[in-house]
Amino acid sequence: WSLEEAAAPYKGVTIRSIGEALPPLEAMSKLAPEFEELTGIKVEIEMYEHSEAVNKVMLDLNSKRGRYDFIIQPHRELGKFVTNGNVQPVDSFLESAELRNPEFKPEEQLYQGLWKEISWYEQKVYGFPFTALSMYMWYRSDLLADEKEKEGFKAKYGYDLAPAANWDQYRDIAEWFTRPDQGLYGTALQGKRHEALWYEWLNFLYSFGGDMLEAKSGSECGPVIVNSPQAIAATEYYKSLKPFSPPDTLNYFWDDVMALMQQGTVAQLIMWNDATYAVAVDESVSTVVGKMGFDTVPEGEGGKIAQAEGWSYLIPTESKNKEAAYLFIQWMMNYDQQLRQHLNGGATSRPDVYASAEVQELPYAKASMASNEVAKPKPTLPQSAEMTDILVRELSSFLADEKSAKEALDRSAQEISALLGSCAPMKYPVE
Amino acid sequence: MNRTAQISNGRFLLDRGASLPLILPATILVLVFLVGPFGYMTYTAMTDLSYANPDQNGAFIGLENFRRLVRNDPIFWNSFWLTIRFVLLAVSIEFVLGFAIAWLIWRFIERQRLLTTLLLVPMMLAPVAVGLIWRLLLQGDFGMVTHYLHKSGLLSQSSAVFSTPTLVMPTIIAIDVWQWTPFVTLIILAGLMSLPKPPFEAATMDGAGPWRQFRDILLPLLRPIIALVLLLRGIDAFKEFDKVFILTGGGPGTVSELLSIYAYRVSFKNWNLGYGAAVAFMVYLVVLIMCSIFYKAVYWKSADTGAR
Amino acid sequence: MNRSWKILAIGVLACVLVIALTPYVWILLSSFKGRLDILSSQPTWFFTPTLANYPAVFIDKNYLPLVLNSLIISTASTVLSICVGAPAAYVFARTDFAGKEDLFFFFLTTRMAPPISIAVPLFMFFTLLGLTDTIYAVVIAHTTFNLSLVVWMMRGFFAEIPREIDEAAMMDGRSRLGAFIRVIVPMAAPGLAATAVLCFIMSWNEFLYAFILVAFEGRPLTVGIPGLITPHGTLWGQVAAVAVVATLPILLFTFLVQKHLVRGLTFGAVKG
Amino acid sequence: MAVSFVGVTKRFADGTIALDGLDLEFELGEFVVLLGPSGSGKTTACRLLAGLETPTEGRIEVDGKDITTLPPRFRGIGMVFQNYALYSHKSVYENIAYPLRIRKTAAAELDRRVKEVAELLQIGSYLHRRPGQLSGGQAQRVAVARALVWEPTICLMDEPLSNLDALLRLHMRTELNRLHQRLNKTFVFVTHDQEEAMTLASRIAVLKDGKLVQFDDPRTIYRRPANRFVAEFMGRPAMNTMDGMVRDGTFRAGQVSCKVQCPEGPVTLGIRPEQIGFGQSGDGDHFTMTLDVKETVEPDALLIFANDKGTVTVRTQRDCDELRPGQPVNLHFPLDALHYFDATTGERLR
Amino acid sequence: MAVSFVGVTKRFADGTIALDGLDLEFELGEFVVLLGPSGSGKTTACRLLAGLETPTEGRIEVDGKDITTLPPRFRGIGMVFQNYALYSHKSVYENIAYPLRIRKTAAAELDRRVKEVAELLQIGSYLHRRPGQLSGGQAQRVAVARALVWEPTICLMDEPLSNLDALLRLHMRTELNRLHQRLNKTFVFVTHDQEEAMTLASRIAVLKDGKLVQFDDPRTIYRRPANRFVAEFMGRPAMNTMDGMVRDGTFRAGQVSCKVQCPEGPVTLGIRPEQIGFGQSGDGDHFTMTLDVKETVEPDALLIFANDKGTVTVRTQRDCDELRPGQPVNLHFPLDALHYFDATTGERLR
Ligand SMILES: Nc1ncnc2c1ncn2[C@@H]1O[C@H](COP(=O)(O)OP(=O)(O)OP(=O)(O)O)[C@@H](O)[C@H]1O
Ligand SMILES: Nc1ncnc2c1ncn2[C@@H]1O[C@H](COP(=O)(O)OP(=O)(O)OP(=O)(O)O)[C@@H](O)[C@H]1O
Ligand SMILES: [Mg+2]
Ligand SMILES: [Mg+2]
Repeated sequence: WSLEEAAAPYKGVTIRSIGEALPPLEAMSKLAPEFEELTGIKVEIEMYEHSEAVNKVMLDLNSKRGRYDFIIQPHRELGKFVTNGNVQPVDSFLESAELRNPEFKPEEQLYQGLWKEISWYEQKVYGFPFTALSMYMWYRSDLLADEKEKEGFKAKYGYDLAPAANWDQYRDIAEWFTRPDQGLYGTALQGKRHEALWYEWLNFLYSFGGDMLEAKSGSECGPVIVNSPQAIAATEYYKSLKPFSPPDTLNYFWDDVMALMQQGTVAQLIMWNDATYAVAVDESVSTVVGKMGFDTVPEGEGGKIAQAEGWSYLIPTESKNKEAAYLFIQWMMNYDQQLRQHLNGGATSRPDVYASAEVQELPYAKASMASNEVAKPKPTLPQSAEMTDILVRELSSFLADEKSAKEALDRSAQEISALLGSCAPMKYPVE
Repeated sequence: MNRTAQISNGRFLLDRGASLPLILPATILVLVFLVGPFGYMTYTAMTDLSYANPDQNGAFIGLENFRRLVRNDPIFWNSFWLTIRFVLLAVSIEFVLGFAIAWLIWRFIERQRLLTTLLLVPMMLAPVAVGLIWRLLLQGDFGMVTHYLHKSGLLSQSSAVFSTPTLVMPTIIAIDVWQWTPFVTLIILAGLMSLPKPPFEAATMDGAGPWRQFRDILLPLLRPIIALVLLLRGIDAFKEFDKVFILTGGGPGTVSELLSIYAYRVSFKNWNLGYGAAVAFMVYLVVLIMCSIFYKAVYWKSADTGAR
Repeated sequence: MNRSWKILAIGVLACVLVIALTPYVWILLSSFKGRLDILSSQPTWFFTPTLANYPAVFIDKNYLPLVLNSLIISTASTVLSICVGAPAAYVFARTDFAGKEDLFFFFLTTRMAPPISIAVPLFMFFTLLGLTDTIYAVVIAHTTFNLSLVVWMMRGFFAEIPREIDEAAMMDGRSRLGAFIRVIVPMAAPGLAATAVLCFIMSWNEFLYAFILVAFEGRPLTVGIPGLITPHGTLWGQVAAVAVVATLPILLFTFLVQKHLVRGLTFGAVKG
Repeated sequence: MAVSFVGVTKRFADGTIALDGLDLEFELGEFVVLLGPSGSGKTTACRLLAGLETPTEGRIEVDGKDITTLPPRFRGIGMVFQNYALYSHKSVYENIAYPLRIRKTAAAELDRRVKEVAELLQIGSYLHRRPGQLSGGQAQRVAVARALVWEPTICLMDEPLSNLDALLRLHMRTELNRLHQRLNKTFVFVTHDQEEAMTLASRIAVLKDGKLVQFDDPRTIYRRPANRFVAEFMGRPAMNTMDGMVRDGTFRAGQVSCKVQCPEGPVTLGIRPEQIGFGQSGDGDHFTMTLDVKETVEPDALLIFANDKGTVTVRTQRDCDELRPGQPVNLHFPLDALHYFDATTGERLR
Repeated sequence: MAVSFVGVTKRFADGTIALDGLDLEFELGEFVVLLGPSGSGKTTACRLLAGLETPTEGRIEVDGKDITTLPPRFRGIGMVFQNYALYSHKSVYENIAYPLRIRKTAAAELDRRVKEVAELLQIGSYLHRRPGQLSGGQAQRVAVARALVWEPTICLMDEPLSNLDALLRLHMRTELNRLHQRLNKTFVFVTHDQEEAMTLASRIAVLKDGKLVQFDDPRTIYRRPANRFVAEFMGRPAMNTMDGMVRDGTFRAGQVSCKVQCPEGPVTLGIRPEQIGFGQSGDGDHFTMTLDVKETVEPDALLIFANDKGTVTVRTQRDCDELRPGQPVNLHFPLDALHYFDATTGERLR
């Protein structure tokens, strides 16, 4: 098998793709000409902002125009695509002798948990992870290692200052470093009414042993447990960090906390793995290069756990060049391409890429790998976007002191249950 | 207005044959490209179409969506009243300020070409950019405006505009005023400049002071223009979206969830197209009713007597 | 007395100008700042300027064609909406037929539906016509939603011109259309200028239709701007650079067209 | 070769009837003057002929061809508007040149003709100005120039000289007359000035309330007015009319008594102020009235005599300096100067 | 109690000098008529007095108080605009009532006065209409009504009657005169109609090129014009003027020869057309000219005699039906009807 041979029938075709304008996609568009040279298949990549990319795809798929030959979409959208029959399972390609590169073995080469979470739906495989994202803890290693701080901290809290291993420590550290007069805050919550809030909150929820639905995989429906006692505890804990976050915290999403971190105003927070590069490595935008440490999210009653998210390569059913698209995706999943993409700010799903020497040099490699191991799925049902919307709204209300945590989560549970219908009764009924 | 204009009122310059080809392209364009889709939207509002829910594939359900909207959707009503307040406040402030600025320019500035152009700058920025700019300016930690607000003591050091629920809407209104006052200024200025001189001279001779001239001559002559500005601004304010979406996303909580944001969430986030269409239709209906009342009250009177 | 009023007026206008421009000036400054300067907690008015943002967005991200796209779309739709809308406005200003006011009001109602809900049906419709992903689709869409503006504004300005002027032109040998184009339109220049400015700005700044209807290659600047808001941080410097560049053509256009607006002053009404 | 209004009625949107079944026919090449009180429909008639308005009823024909619905530009008609309607954004020169430009006249020819007509109307020195910078009379002449410059077959002029001073008016009158003769085009002219009407018109059409009252040459209009309205309307000051009774060949109304030649019974007697004689000498047919007001309108004097039945106005060129109000004066109505009208319908008798 | 223009010059932005050092003074309570050729600055003078325009040089005083920069509304002056300037958005009633409304006149009083003045101007039946629905003459009367209704101290009327027919004009003239007497306010009246000027004016100011040429009562203006310009300007048709030589008490110019009483040398002789006699009988002082054109302007006839040195116009009420162009006629210039002007400056001699 060789790529040239496999691609011969598709020489000269142009395949078109769409994704979010992010470094890994930019990296991909730089790699594409190599592929064209090898195969004669031209790849055009459209780069849009996150929601633009999602909406464009929704419109294209639902109008059945077939403009895109493969798409790169966040995995939470998958349910919609699959149930509407918009995307193509890739097992036929994996079984095809002409197309399948025998050296490409996803069932061995990828983080299985992540792959299943990101690209599978109801036991069927629809693609491969474009990025495998997870969140972990960022902290200022220089502050935590500072002798004077250590002394003071020990005197006050009675134990040694170190990266937080559990949530109590996390809060203590946050409190300790909150010094508005010095322009320093213990943490930064992403409290804006925005998906970021939900993503961040999920880390607390999972870690406290809660979940939204009682289900084993993202594509499964199950009883609503979003208002479980664990969830309420997680939510209340989450808000208890608000005093240690800067005053504008209700207006933050990932953008702002990134900026705060880069400016060195925050001691620790929970943040995305693929954003790390811009804080820890890129000196043109960050003042804290070399002063950062990374670790998994602190442990709670639910154990050490991370919420996983990812963008996935998918092939629309209306695509006219599915095979060529598959060949390109397969090529992109190769070690070399993955490595280059990862070094340019991507987040690969291949452990062997993480293991490479270049990647290991990055200060956050270990934390990333650790998080990827414990990534937990979340609903990818067709209605999951609306579930998110409901939760974001209610959580935002709670943060703005309009409601108590219980009220907010009860209301969310009710709405989600109504949304999902009979498959999702409320496990903790509201009177 | 000079008499030339007066005597001709009621005389029809164009008969139907000549009018038709002039008015037809516009009408067709609107009918095909707006009324068509609008009709489709109206139909969608009576279906359960949703791209997100595999069970809802566009079955006709009559007025069910509307029933749910009116009876059973507190968020809609919250957004509704919020939007009404927003429109009334923003548009009236914009109108008063814009009118005053236009009047000052008209009255006192001879060489106003550059000045007017510069005044229009806020309007020239895309709403998306306006949202981003103000987000940067009002950011709690490194926003330039926030910094000076803190420094001047107008805002307590430990708070930020968009994290203080009570400040969110006033700020959004202020930004809207900043952005759209130039629009009012531009149109009113154009109106002022094409005002005829004779009636003002006549009023001067009749003994009317500046204020009476303003009230009795200028305002009535400008009435169609004023109505135009208020209508256009009112309608556009009703649809205000980009800025608020970028600035607050409707939050904190639902403090700034305008109708358009709500509609966006329903249609574009949740892909609940049927219900979203119903929301949109309600928005349309409300705007339509408000405009009709306003139009009948203000515009028709002057348009019909055709004094202009 | 008069003088002091004038000075007061100029003072007030100066304040207004400062308020109107400060954010823009800040953006202008920011477009020459590095990320660290932009995000520094003390507003920096003086800093070492960097030119990096402009090439970063216009060359590296290849946003330059977007400016051109914006220009093409806005110009085409402005021209088209004036060409289609002004004659209709003229009819409204000059004729009376049953249901005229209703039809007139109808034009305004087309503006009332939230674009968010019209957008999807419109997209489907254009797909049917095979027009999606072409520039025609947006131009048509922008023209349609600007029509109400043109029709409404221009009716007022046309009505202000005495009918005798049309009639005189017709007696001089113009057809109705000729009278309209050759005599009335030039006389309505101030209004036309203001209308064109508004149409242009509206179209230039429009986001949703442009986003939905145009292909990636044809997308205008507005559609490009959100691309600078990434989960890895908003690229403020590049946003600022785009905002600055995006305003320049409109600024220029407005300034040029303003000439006609100003002309309104010197001409005065028809002597009669 | 005739222009005719056939039963033309014009009703405006608000119900005002501006023309009411107008029947009027004149030859091409004539100089027709429309005369009538304010609001009698003169302007409306012109606008209908020009095609700027369509009649509610009736039709308009030129040369037997129905042109009721023909667009104005195909009618070859020029028009001077009562309120000028100059193009405010064009210079005087361009205003005048405009009809020629439309007709694609060669540049040199155009320039020549514009300058020629401007000279004729004495506005040659304002050609570069804008209409806003002209005085009333100057603007009016520009409007006339614009209508004349392209020598239309029919030229409608709606009070084109009303803002000119007497001298200029006289001059313009002569020029118009000359032009009319030279071009041999049809002129339709609206005026309030009877002298203008008299000197210019080949025929005068008198309108009243949208109806044609009389259409005749000036002399007939003046000397044999068709009814009391025309009689009173024409002439400055107006003709004296008195309602009275004729018995035994003598007319009596209050102090007035004079010999007449008309049937017995109630009659309205008319006599022009300038034809009343002073009967101071011992002629049989005179009577005495008391002078009420004396007005001097150089070179004439107007003597107004009050009477229980109305007033009698006398116009004379005699030196009346010695006459004082309150003084009795002998008056004499020459038999051949008398007009008789039906007392009820106002129609002329005989 | 006087209104005075002191050396008032008005130069417009484009350099046109509309008024050129105008000095004019009249008493409050006078009825002043401004007369002059088109473009002589009449409208400009009114606008300056009204305060709508500020003089480039000079000042305007009322009662010795300099009002040059006083805003119009404090001047107590009303004005009828040459182009009416009605409020198109108000009904006729409201147009007229507006000055009263500003002065917060009580409703009943206001209504009474509006109706009264409307009746006076015969527009009572249009009160509910919009200005756009009026004919030219009707609109003009509304403009007059609006200026009169609040009885300003000075009322400026810029050709207020130009669009009215003769009958109405006569009527309005009488009413204005009566009003002026009753109210005892100052009227400043611009007109082109000499008859109007003659009957209305207490004094006439004749303007030419922005300068005052003569300011006198009508009779003097007519009978003793200050110079050749006034002489020719006043009178319809214009005064005959001939440049010639006086020698031995006899004036000669071409065929014309007549006895005069003036110094020897070059002289311009003037005589009004109506004062020329027919000297068919054997009187010594007559000469023969050939009839060129005969015009009938009922009730008069105009006889124009051509001459190698110009034309002589004769106006007569005599029946001239038998006269034919080309016929020689004996003319006679009565001695007391002659005017003499300096041949170069045009100033009146004696
Ligand atoms: N647009 C209109 N709507 C209603 N009535 C009108 C309109 N235009 C004119 N009229 C009326 O029609 C009648 C005739 O008007 P027209 O202008 O023909 O009069 P006119 O003879 O020209 O008078 P004038 O000498 O005053 O100009 C008048 O009574 C006038 O009020
Ligand atoms: N705005 C202006 N700019 C320049 N010149 C002007 C302006 N207004 C008037 N004039 C000129 O000033 C002179 C006097 O004008 P004015 O209007 O006073 O004349 P008038 O005596 O009223 O004439 P008419 O009898 O024709 O109305 C004219 O030559 C006119 O062309
Ligand atoms: Mg008329
Ligand atoms: Mg004038």
